[in-house]
Amino acid sequence: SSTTPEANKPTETQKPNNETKTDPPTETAVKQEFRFNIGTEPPSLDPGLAQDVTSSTILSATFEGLTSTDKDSKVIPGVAEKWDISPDGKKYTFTLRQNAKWSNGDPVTAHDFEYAWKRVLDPTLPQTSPYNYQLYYIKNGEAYFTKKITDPNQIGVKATSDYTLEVELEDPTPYFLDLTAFATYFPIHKSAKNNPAWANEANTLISNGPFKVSSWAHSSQIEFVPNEHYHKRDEIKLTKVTAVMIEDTNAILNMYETNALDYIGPPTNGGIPSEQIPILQQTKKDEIAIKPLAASYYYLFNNKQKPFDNKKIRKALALSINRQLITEKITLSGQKPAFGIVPPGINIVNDEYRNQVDGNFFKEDVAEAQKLLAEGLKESGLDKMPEFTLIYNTNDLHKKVGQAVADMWKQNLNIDVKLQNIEWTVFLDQRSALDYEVARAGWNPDYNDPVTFLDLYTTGSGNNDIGFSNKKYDDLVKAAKKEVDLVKRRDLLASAEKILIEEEMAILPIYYNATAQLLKPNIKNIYVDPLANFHFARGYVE
Amino acid sequence: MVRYMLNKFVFFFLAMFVLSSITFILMKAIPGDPFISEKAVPPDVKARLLAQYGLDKPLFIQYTTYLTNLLSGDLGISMKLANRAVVDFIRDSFPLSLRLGIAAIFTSVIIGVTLGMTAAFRHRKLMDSTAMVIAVLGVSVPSFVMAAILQWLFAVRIPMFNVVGLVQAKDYVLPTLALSAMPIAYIARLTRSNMLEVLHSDYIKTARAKGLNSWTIMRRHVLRNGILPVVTFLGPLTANVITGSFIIEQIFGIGGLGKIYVQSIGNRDYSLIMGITIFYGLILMTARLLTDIAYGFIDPRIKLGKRKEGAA
Amino acid sequence: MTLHNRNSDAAELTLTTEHFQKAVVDHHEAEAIERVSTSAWKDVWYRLSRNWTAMTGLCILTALIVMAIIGPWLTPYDFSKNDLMSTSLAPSDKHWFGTDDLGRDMFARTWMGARISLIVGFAAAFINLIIGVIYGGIMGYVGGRIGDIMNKISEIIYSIPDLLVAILLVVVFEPSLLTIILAFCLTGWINMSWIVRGQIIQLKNQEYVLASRSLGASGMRILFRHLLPNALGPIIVMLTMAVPAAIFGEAVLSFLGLGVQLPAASWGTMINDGTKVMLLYPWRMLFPAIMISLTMLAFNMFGDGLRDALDPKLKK
Amino acid sequence: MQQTAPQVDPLKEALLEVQDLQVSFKVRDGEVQAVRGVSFHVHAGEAVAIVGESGCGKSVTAQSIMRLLPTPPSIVKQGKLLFKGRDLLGLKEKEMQSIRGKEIGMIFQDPMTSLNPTMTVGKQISEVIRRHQKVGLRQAKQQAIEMLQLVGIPNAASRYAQYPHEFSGGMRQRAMIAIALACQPSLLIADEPTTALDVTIQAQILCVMKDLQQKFNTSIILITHDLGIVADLCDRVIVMYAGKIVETGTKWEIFKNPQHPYTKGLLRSLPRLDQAKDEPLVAIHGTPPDLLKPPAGCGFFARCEHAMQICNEVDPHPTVLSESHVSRCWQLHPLAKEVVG
Amino acid sequence: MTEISPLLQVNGLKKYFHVKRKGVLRAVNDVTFSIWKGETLGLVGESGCGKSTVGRTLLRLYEPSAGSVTFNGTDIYKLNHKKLKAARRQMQMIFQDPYASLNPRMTISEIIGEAIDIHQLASSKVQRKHRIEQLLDQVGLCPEHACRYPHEFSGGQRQRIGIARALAVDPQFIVCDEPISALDVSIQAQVVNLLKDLQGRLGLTYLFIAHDLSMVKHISDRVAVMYLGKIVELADSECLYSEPLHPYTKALMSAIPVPDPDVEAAKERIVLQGEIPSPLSPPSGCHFRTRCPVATERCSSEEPEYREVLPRHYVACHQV
Ligand SMILES: Nc1ncnc2c1ncn2[C@@H]1O[C@H](COP(=O)(O)OP(=O)(O)OP(=O)(O)O)[C@@H](O)[C@H]1O
Ligand SMILES: Nc1ncnc2c1ncn2[C@@H]1O[C@H](COP(=O)(O)OP(=O)(O)OP(=O)(O)O)[C@@H](O)[C@H]1O
Ligand SMILES: [Mg+2]
Ligand SMILES: [Mg+2]
Repeated sequence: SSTTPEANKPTETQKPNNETKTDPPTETAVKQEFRFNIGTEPPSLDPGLAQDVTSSTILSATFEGLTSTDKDSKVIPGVAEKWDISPDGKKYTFTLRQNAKWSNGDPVTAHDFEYAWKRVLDPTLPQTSPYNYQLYYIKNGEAYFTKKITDPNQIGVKATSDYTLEVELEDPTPYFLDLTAFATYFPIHKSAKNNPAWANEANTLISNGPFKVSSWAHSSQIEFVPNEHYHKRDEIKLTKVTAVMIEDTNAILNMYETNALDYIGPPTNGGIPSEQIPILQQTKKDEIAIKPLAASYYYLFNNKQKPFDNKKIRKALALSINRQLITEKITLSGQKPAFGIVPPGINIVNDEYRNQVDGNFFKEDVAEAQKLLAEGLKESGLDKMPEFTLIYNTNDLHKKVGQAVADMWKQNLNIDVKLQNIEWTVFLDQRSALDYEVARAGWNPDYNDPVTFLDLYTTGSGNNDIGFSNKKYDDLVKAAKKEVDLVKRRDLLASAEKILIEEEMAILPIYYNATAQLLKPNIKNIYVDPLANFHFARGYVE
Repeated sequence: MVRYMLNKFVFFFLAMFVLSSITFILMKAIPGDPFISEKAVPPDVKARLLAQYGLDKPLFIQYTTYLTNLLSGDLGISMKLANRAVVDFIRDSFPLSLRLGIAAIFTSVIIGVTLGMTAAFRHRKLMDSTAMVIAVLGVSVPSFVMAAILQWLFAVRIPMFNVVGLVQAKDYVLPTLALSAMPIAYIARLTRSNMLEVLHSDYIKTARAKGLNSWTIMRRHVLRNGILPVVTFLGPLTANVITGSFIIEQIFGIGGLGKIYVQSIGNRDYSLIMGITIFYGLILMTARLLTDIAYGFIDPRIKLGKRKEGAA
Repeated sequence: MTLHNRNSDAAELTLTTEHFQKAVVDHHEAEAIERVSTSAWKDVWYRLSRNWTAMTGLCILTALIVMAIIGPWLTPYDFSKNDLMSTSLAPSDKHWFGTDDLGRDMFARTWMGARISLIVGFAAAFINLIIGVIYGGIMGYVGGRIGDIMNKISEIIYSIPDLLVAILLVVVFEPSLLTIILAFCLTGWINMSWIVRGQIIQLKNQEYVLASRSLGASGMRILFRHLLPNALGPIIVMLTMAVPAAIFGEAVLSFLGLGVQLPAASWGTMINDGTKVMLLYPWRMLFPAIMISLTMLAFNMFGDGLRDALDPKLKK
Repeated sequence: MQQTAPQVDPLKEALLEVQDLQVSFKVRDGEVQAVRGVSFHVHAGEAVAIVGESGCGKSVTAQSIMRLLPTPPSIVKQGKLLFKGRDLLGLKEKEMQSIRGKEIGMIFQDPMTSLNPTMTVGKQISEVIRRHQKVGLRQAKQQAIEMLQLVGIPNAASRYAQYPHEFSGGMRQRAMIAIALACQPSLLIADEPTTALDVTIQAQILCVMKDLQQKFNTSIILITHDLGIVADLCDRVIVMYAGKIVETGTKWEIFKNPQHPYTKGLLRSLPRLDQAKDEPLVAIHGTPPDLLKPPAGCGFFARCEHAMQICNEVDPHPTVLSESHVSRCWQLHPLAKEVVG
Repeated sequence: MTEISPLLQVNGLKKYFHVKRKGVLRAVNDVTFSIWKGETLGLVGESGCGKSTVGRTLLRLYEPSAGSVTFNGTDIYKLNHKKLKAARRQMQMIFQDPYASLNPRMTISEIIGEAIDIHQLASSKVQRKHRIEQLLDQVGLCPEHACRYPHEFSGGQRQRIGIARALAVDPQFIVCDEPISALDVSIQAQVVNLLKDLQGRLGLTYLFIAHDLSMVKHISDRVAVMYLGKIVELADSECLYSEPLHPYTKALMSAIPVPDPDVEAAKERIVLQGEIPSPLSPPSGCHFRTRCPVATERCSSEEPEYREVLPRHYVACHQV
């Protein structure tokens, strides 16, 4: 890959003595360094191409969007100082701060945003972002990408001046400001135009966030140093951050034990083996923390396949498992039994959705389950529940939960269940092809709104892997998407969830996820937000 | 000689062609594609992605395109890890695996042959059993357990080494040991078995009649005559080890080729799978060719590349 | 003269002319010393049975097999029954080998695992033997162009990413013991075939091969009667080593979904699970690991003994 | 007959003295008693031939002197091997090593399998030179090439780098001889050294051995079937049969005045150049006894024309016929003569 | 001996070995001779002159570099697999090296039995066992030896096993590659008597390779003398021994050791001068000229023709 002259600039400016000079003298006593684990190589550090947790963790520290989020996933200003929203909720005008700079010193302008967004939507570029539908909220975004229109000027984003960006949306999207904090909406330096591989190596990667990548040993580790040109440089205390790529859980723990790591937790999932957690809670009281996540763990029924097309049978299966036991004895890291699909931590009308809408759509009851099963079987014309297979992707936790659930069904309903673990991609393929009976699933929200969950099972949704189709439900979700009134919108969504779970039991909720993390006690201000995003940019060592 | 080499070369070429064809078919036969993900991608985005890598074309076209690119030395770019060329992956990761692999080969040959020779030399004595038990213990614990134990013991309990990484010289110690456990057992046992065979040959008697001491006899006369199976075993072993072991690389956090290979398969990263497979095949076949050549050096009676004398 | 030094007992004998009468020598009688004519295989067994290490190995193996059959019935606990209230218990008089993460009895599970692991191990060894030895033997003996082609074919098969094959197998077949064994069939024999080939290449220039050929022996005969018996040492080594490779290989395959049906588990998968909590609940890894080590040790002791027994020069 | 009696001083200490050597092989069915009480001596500068039926224990005797028999299965049941006054059987392996190749050289019977197939012939020779003489690589090579020339291998310098399988049977045998002679040992045990050689080479080799004998006062134990060579080279002859010595004497005594029926049989079975074509050779009929169950009496009993009853029961006494000539046969017993007489 | 067409006709036989980095070794270089049925042809010559190679190439154990061998009217080198197997029953070889030619992992009964099995010469197990015992007896071994392994035998005993193996298939023609040199004289006599006896009874034909010239004379009808890959003289044995023509043959004859100390002490030998030339680079002209006591200019420039100088007496020498 060739290196453009200006791309070389950042490497020249990152002289180590530069950094020590800027360090506040009071903090020289401790090394302001932080090491954490990202598990695998980030698939892409090009914000337009990134779509996964690992990449976006790094991107959120190296780039900055129009907005940002805080500890509680609340929106705060980013490159945009302020913004105006039109009354119909369809037009946003962002005013950008003038001191935002790229890591090579160039100013960050509204044009960079316009360029970045249009680039993602450009169907003629050699690299297509798999996540570009995140920009379909923008007016004509989808139309342009699918070549229904060819004029890029018709896309609803325009830099009216260097520091003003006007955005028009297809629908009022109450969570649009959440989206602009998201990697796909990040700006891109114009030099990317000439070098499609600009984000592959440390020396060509130009970013505008608090940190910049100083070295990248592929598949081994990435190192970051503060971006000298960042507009809030004074808030950044760490002088060096290292992200290693270790997958083995034992090795990760060993590294933490030997002070080779300062933190274990998201973005790597399952960083701490669940069985270690109760022990660690005793031995490392000050370092371990359990964080609830706004994510759900549930089983899918193939709603099209007999006997799972019968809702009584589905309910019987849902009612006959003991979720308390699973979370307390198996998952062990603070998970909460789930009786709905939208997890706590998802906000609506300025508060958690789960605080406003009661999530107990059903109650565990073995006797009731047995009764329902008998009825359901009769309705389906069966005299006995046939043996079925529960599939899950290969993972210890899934395996354990699966075995526990299967055992509960066996005990409570006398149903024989075969368990089968499947390689991840094959699993996805089978699931989306509805080639299964019962399958494990989980959902991490894309943005902080119940719609990210409830939209899943609308008819025609790409993620509707259960063959569920309910007119009423579809209408409710659709209405909610268009609704400007936030309270009304909430009620619409609550009714939809009620149909999905209480009435139909289209899926089988098991628990709301949580995660355990270990953090060295002297490291502060490093946190995981409810959407499982990991923020370390403003951390410091005490 | 020229004809012989040419022959080998044509063969080699054909074999690589067959290998890449089979891998291609297999790869396409398994479910999934590089762009499948838990969060479904809208159909038109997916279509665009597929088109971008030519995956929307008929399989045959895809394959011929791949082959023509390959002939011009282009292994393509990764489909999952955006924009990075397959050769870059190999260039970045192979040196790590190679260095570790070479260390492991040396370790296993030295330890394995020593153990095997000791055992053969002290046949039916205590040393024999001891050496064999040591060798066998190496394989009766799976390498991931071995690696985990080594790591815990020598990096956590007794912090002599770093837990992960492959930066300093001493970082090689633990992964090398873990990686060598299996080959040591194989080599030790193959050595023992063949040494025993050779030890009872008449020419060993001659060597003893010369007044050579046992060690010299072992080294000069027994070893060379009995080493052939070990050399055979070393061929594929070298290829396996220098192209990286997924498990060891995973546990010791080494960004080697083995790790990337396994990941590429999980990701259905077609071009990366093909690229590494071809690279691996190349190394394997070279290693095997070298062992074949080594046969002739080790035992001058062996004639390769020539049809056998007489009719069967 | 030194020849005189030895006084034979005849010296004390009083000799008479009687002794010096001409003797009648019956030539036929003189040679009629009957000896049980043993076949080579009986001989091997005889030598094997004299080798205590081999016999110990055999005993351990038998014991393991017997336990695999009856072990699970020796405890009142069912190997598959969860008991979430007693997870990861240490070994005690109730649960001899402790319990696992779902509260299942490790003793019962270990012996259930033995069934799978031993079957897989034996099957792999068998496949190694049959395919590997025959293929390698032909490859080495025939040599020339055909040998080269066979060699390249094996190299190609060896280079095919087996992960892909395994994934394909899961898609095509139901996961079961048979599929695992099938997966081993595909590549398990190749190393063996190479070792055999190397040996045969070395041996086929021996003069006794020439001798046999001059008798008109067919290639197959020379291969099976002359060459392979002389290559037995490395064959046995590879055979015994194939066992652990298969037992651990099964664990990897079950990771891909090719493994046995849950809740059954093999030693490999049990170790796999146990390693993650190695320090917390060591027994969960320890017992299956000890079993594998025992199997290995037994196989190798037996293998070494067999190797020695098959080598007539090592006759004791 | 006594024209050139061997110049053996009976008072002089023998270079090698073998006393009552018994060697057995443990096999499944019992013990093969390959050597059953053999005693003889070799003086310095003397050439002693051992002849006898094949399988009678000649090679085993020779190899036990070098302590080269594998144990198990072989066991030296009894006996002493005094070499220069020291009992070889009592020596440590280390001490034995410095004797082998340097003090005692050995030529093995089989040339093909006795050479290491994977080492060049030259290397195998220079190896022994380097082991016992402090010389450099180049010098050792030079000496080895000289050795090869000495034993009559043409183009020695280029043959140096060839492997045994590229040599013909006879050339391998010569290479073996070169190895054994490389360090000019004081005792050379030659187990059928010229069997595979044509007469011209044979003559050359014998010349070499004679030279050596004279130059370095080397003693030779020559095991051979070729009585012609015995007649040419050796001073004394030991005749073995079924693990025992049946007759010993100077070559004149043995060739001109054999006393034991086996010795007689041997000499009779030789083809003569003047023999008529259709006249069959005179062979000794029958086979030697199985050494697993050696007979209590004379081993030759079953094949002897003059077998007597005692022969089957008691091992014959030695009969001293002259200072050097001893034979073990009951026929030589006074009583036997009486019966026949 | 009646003059019928020869059992074995060897024409221009050549066998070259390619030696690494050193070029071509002409082990057998254009050899022509024939053997009649019931005859014994002795083959003598310096060691390394290519006798064993001739024997092996005859039986197609080595593929020839050139030439043809006609056995019973069929060209051995043109036979296919099956026919070759049948031909091999007719032609056998006793190997020079008794150690290397016995499979160390087979018992004696297996080694000898193999020949019987290959050609299905025994109809039952008992018969097979019987036959093996008979063969062992023929060569002077005890039947009890049948279940032992080769390494448990002495050199001579092994040689006898090799002979028994060759005899097992009742061949018509046997290449005896120094079959008796490892045997003691009494067994030599036994074996030679046996070979002659078999010849008389079954009309066997031998190519008898040996160094022991007195034994060769005794057993052979005609004798060929080889030197450096070529036959230098071939004649009836009486004739050859009484008046050898080629200088090399003369030297050989004078070197025969006599088992009589008086004769040996008195004997005078023609000692050949000079080094034995290497078959890799044989001398020009007559190969023997470098050591020949009567060599002339002509010998170095011109290769002597192999011709019949006397009836049935062929020599390749300019001086004759
Ligand atoms: N390893 C062994 N196991 C059993 N018996 C053996 C072994 N080696 C030799 N023998 C037996 O010991 C006897 C003596 O053998 P030895 O080799 O000394 O004979 P030899 O006199 O050298 O005969 P030859 O002249 O044929 O070489 C033989 O009968 C042989 O069968
Ligand atoms: N496989 C081989 N490779 C190379 N050269 C060989 C090979 N076999 C034999 N030779 C060479 O061919 C020549 C003739 O060998 P051959 O064995 O026929 O001799 P020979 O007449 O039988 O001798 P001897 O009486 O010593 O057995 C020798 O110079 C030998 O070095
Ligand atoms: Mg001998
Ligand atoms: Mg020969």
